[in-house]
Amino acid sequence: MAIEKQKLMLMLRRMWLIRHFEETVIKVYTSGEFGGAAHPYIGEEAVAVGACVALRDSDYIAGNHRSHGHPIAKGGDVKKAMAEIYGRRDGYCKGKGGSMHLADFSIGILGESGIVASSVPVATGAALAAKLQKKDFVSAVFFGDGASNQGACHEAMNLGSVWKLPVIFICENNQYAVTTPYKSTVSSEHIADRAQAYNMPGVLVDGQDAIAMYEATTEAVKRARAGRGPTLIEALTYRFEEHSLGLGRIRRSEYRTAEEVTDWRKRDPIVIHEKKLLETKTATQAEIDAIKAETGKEVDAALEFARQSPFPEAAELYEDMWADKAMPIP
Amino acid sequence: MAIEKQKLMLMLRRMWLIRHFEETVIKVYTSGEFGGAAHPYIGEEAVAVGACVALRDSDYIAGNHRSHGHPIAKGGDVKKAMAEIYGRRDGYCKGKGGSMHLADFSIGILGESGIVASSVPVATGAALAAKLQKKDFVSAVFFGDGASNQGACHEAMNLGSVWKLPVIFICENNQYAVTTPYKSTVSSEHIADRAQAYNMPGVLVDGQDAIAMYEATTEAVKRARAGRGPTLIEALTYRFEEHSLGLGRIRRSEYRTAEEVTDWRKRDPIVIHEKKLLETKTATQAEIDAIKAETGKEVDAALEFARQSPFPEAAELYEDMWADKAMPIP
Amino acid sequence: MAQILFMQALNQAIAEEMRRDQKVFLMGEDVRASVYGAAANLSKEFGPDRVIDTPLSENGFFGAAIGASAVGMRPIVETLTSFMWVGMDQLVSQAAKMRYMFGGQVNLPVVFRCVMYYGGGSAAHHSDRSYPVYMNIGGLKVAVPATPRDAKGLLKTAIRDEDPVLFFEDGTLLGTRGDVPENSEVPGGDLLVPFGKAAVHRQGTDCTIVAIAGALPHAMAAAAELEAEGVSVEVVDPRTLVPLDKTTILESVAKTGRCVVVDPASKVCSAASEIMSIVAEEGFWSLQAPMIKVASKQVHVPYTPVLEKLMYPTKDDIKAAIKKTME
Amino acid sequence: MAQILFMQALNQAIAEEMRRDQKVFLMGEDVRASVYGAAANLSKEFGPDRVIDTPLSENGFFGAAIGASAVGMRPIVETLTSFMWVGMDQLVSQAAKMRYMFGGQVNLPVVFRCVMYYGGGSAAHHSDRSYPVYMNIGGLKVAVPATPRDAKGLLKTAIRDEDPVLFFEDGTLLGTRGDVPENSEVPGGDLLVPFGKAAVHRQGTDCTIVAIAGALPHAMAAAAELEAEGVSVEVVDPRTLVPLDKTTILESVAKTGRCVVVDPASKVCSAASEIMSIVAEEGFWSLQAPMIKVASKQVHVPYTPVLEKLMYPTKDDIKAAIKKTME
Ligand SMILES: Cc1ncc(C[n+]2csc(CCOP(=O)(O)OP(=O)(O)O)c2C)c(N)n1
Ligand SMILES: Cc1ncc(C[n+]2csc(CCOP(=O)(O)OP(=O)(O)O)c2C)c(N)n1
Ligand SMILES: [Mg+2]
Ligand SMILES: [Mg+2]
Repeated sequence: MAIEKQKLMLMLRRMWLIRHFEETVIKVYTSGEFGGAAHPYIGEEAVAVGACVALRDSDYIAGNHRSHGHPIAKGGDVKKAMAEIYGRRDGYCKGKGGSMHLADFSIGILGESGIVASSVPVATGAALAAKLQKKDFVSAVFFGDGASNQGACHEAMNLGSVWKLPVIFICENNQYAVTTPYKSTVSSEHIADRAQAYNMPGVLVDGQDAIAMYEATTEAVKRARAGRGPTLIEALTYRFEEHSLGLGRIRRSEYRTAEEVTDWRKRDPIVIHEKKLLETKTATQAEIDAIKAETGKEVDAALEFARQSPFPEAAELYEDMWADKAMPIP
Repeated sequence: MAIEKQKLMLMLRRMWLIRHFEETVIKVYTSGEFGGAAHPYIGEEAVAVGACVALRDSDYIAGNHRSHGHPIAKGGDVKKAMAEIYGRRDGYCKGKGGSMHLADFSIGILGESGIVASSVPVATGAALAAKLQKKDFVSAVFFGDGASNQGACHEAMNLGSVWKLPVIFICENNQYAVTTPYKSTVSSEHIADRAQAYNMPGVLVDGQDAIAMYEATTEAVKRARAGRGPTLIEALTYRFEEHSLGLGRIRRSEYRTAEEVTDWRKRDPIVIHEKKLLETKTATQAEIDAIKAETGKEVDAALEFARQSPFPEAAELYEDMWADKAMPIP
Repeated sequence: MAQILFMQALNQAIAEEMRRDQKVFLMGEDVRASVYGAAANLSKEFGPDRVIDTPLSENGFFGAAIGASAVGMRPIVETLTSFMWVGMDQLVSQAAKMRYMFGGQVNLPVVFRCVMYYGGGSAAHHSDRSYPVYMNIGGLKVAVPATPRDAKGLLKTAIRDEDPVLFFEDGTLLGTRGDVPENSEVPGGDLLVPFGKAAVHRQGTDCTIVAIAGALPHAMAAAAELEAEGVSVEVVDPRTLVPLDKTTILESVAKTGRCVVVDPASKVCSAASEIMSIVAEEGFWSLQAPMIKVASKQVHVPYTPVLEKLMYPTKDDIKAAIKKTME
Repeated sequence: MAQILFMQALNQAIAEEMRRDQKVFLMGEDVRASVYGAAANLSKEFGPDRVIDTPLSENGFFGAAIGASAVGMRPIVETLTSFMWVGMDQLVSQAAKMRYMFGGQVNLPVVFRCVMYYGGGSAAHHSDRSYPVYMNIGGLKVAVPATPRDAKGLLKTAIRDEDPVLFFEDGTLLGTRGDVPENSEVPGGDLLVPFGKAAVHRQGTDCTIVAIAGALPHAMAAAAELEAEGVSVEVVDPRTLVPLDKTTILESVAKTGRCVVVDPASKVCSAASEIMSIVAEEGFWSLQAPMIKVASKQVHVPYTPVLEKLMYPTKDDIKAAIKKTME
């Protein structure tokens, strides 16, 4: 598949945006500027980016608790994302959602969900709407290897298949759910194998390779838009960081070896993508450096924006519960 | 597999018990002796009977809303079952459970469950106990084609497999969930195909053939007792009657054709089994007739017993909520 | 004005709204065949794309309805109250929370029609009356119509609402008959009953009964009999529990000084508990006697009719409670 | 007597009961690594057969625990309160209902340890305080310990109980420290705190505070400050909500004539609502002023600390409420 340069560069840009964003979050988190949980996406950038670059703005995505990568990959605004994590009024959710609940309905980001697998049926419902409205948008949903064991996944995949919905199930198999290896919780060899149970294609993809993700997703999108139903994509990937910021206890538990982490770090998705760009002479080192630098500045600006943004006023506690403005809050 | 005569005759006996029982329930239901729902098992007798005769008394079963066949197949007492449906104090649950909630913990019947698929995790838990207690009992659970779409099934099958539990999943595919054909709700060709997704054997069995069910279950039991984990058995069967007594509305909806019903009725599991007994000269017509007559009398006696049994006293409303007798009922 | 069944009122509301707005559709188990009744003839009129039979996957298809509502559709989901436990995560984590947690970015115009069968020997797994649970959660509107007129008018309102609505259909009322005006007889040409406005079905001066859903006919019967005994009872039907019209309740208690709350739900943390806590806090000085809660017994629903009939509030329970407050 | 953390008290209770009874085992997500803390060192001591990591399948493994308990095991399940929605059907349809619906044939000695994280920026999906929901359902005992001593003693009681218990562990208390007697110091050699017996943490004559779980420290602080202002406050901690020790609450109100109920749960149909409805009905003649409910705001939990801190009952809210009742 020949991919335009513009798309290949967009992948690099968005991967760098995510990388800088996450590194910044880690840095400022450790300095105590905000609390709660935050689940870094570092190491997995190619999955969301490869997939989302294969989508249109009018397509939908939904995600999970590991939640910064998906919206940025879909073209989300890092300023609003950072401000949200800072709990500020200019954040995506006016400070009400925080790290695990970024959303931007204006560009099809239906929202990240903290309850594991809970957004999978919701994304399937967006695809149902496409079918009922006779529109050709698709809906893609990101979830983990751990999530694949939830009933919600099974039900949604079955629904998607029997109704032939334009939904793409993207399982980010980063090998662990917190400290638990997927080998001890997923009974099939590969999660992609489960696709057979729903009579849909199941595709195993190198999740460190943005282009591979792009290609697999493009296939799935074609299928979906043609009314031929869903696809399950399993992206083999790895989180380079710990499960979540602020959970020191996990770090102390020896659920994965230093070697394993080192080995996977050698397969950095950004390094892999840059190498390809250079090898195929798609881009020069200077172009690549420029993207890295620009995105770095963009994230710096986002941090500045977040820090400057005001906190919500007390009265806002009672806003946004109801569409119906007349609703009393007891 | 050579099966002892005693077992083959036991199968016939229990199938006839169920048949008489259900016919009696239909007859007395229509006369208005009790209310609520009752889901006849007629046509599907070979499934539960073939499976349960392959089990020991110390093994466990759990079932669903189509609920009279499973306990009788496991050796349950038709007197107590009938009295329960009559809402009497001598019923299995002292009248508190009724048709959908027969149970006899003394012989491993963990209970029928009205919420579709809800007993599948529970039965899996009994198998977990076997493993933890290092005992060799197995646990079998009956559920429908409709139920197979529930997340509870997915989760339980996955658990059973990753923990290598002695649990047997028996899907009674009677082609419909109420009025909805399984072809329009189950995305795989066969439900047994889903077993692959859980790395367990998936066996498609003629559910009208008690011996076939017995053999498939015996294999599964061997596997389970040997610590090699679960099996999914899909029994192809058909309910000869409507979904539930008292739902005239269903009868009026044309979800299945008269021909289809007639064709399936030609494959009556009792007729099939009797024919085999005669053909193989395992039993004489006289022996068969005797079983039919005896079981008929047993059910007549059960009906008499049920009708004679007293209703519970008002104070019993407050009993059985808590093991803890000191618990106040507010 | 026509006398129609509660069930027909539901059917009319759905059909009218589906005719009015292409975005409205119905989904649930066996809705095409209308096993439950309220969807009768809809699949004939609207076709299988707008009357959708679902697999047995409450969590999955509740979520699908929520997702569809988030991107512009207006789903009506039919289910039994007892099956909501299976789909609970989608109801709570998504329907109830999405809007707030995303800072108001999304409206979720989805209606869950939750049938409450009870009183007919359906036993513990099929007889839940769990609306109090959803009152605690927040983010879900809760309707509990008690008359055919309100069933129709509130359901039409629910379907047009931009927030998720749980619409509880009391099985003991489905076969009741009542006056429902033709649309041509009502201002605006459409029978729309507003949320958050209680109905005073009967005026009185000695005691207020707040009666929820299926408790209403019993309350009305009790009030009628007590009138003959010289006790003047006011009967208030909240009609929706979220939002709750506490003003009407407090005003009634201010007038009568006494209050009995009747709730077919289980007693503990019931809607009755909530209403009594409000009156105890905000209407305390009006009270001339203790309020009394008449609710279902705090046990599961037994199958046998001899026990089940002791479960739920009856006319006699209500009369006894009122007499006690009048002592 | 040792001063230990609430979290350590939980850990001790589990370890002691696992030592005492081979049938007791622990299961949940990442319990071997003890990501949450209360299971620290248990997998080392008891091995992977008795400390079981589960797949992410709350409905599945809740059900597995229930099934195991039905045939002779005594499982302890660790989960977060917010994940219970996913496993709700097993909690309600099986754990709560099985015994009654099967006519008392089966005991279900299973404990669900339900951690309630809130107040730390976890946002709407991770901050539920949903015990009132389970109070309505019936068939589930509900414990809400507020001190390390009660955490240990109630958890040990829960593990020995033959009924299913939901044991809510308030995240705001996990890091609090308190006196917990050594087993050798207590009669019987085992610290067992009974269910259904409230603790009166502070005697007073002017007003009763009923404080639930994490509300207790705020109530105690408010009471201490009010004492300096000449107001004598009695603080009652129900410790378990099912069963609820209404006698102690009613006796306290009979003495003080005033009552403020403080509940970290959402306000509507809260435990506070239930308690107030009981006092309103059974303690009405003791009341000299309206009761006041101090509970969480009826919105979802916002992420940003500036809003989240306005959500839950504070010492100042409690003081203000008491002053108002004293007017
Ligand atoms: C229903 C539910 N159960 C448990 C959790 C706690 N939890 C949060 S993330 C996580 C692991 C998820 O693993 P996976 O799906 O593989 O995603 P990953 O974190 O590896 O990206 C767990 C157990 C949760 N948020 N929701
Ligand atoms: C969770 C749940 N959803 C819906 C129902 C209503 N219901 C009862 S039986 C049934 C069909 C079940 O079909 P299947 O599992 O194939 O069993 P069958 O009745 O065919 O034996 C339905 C929808 C229920 N009892 N529980
Ligand atoms: Mg993972
Ligand atoms: Mg079926």
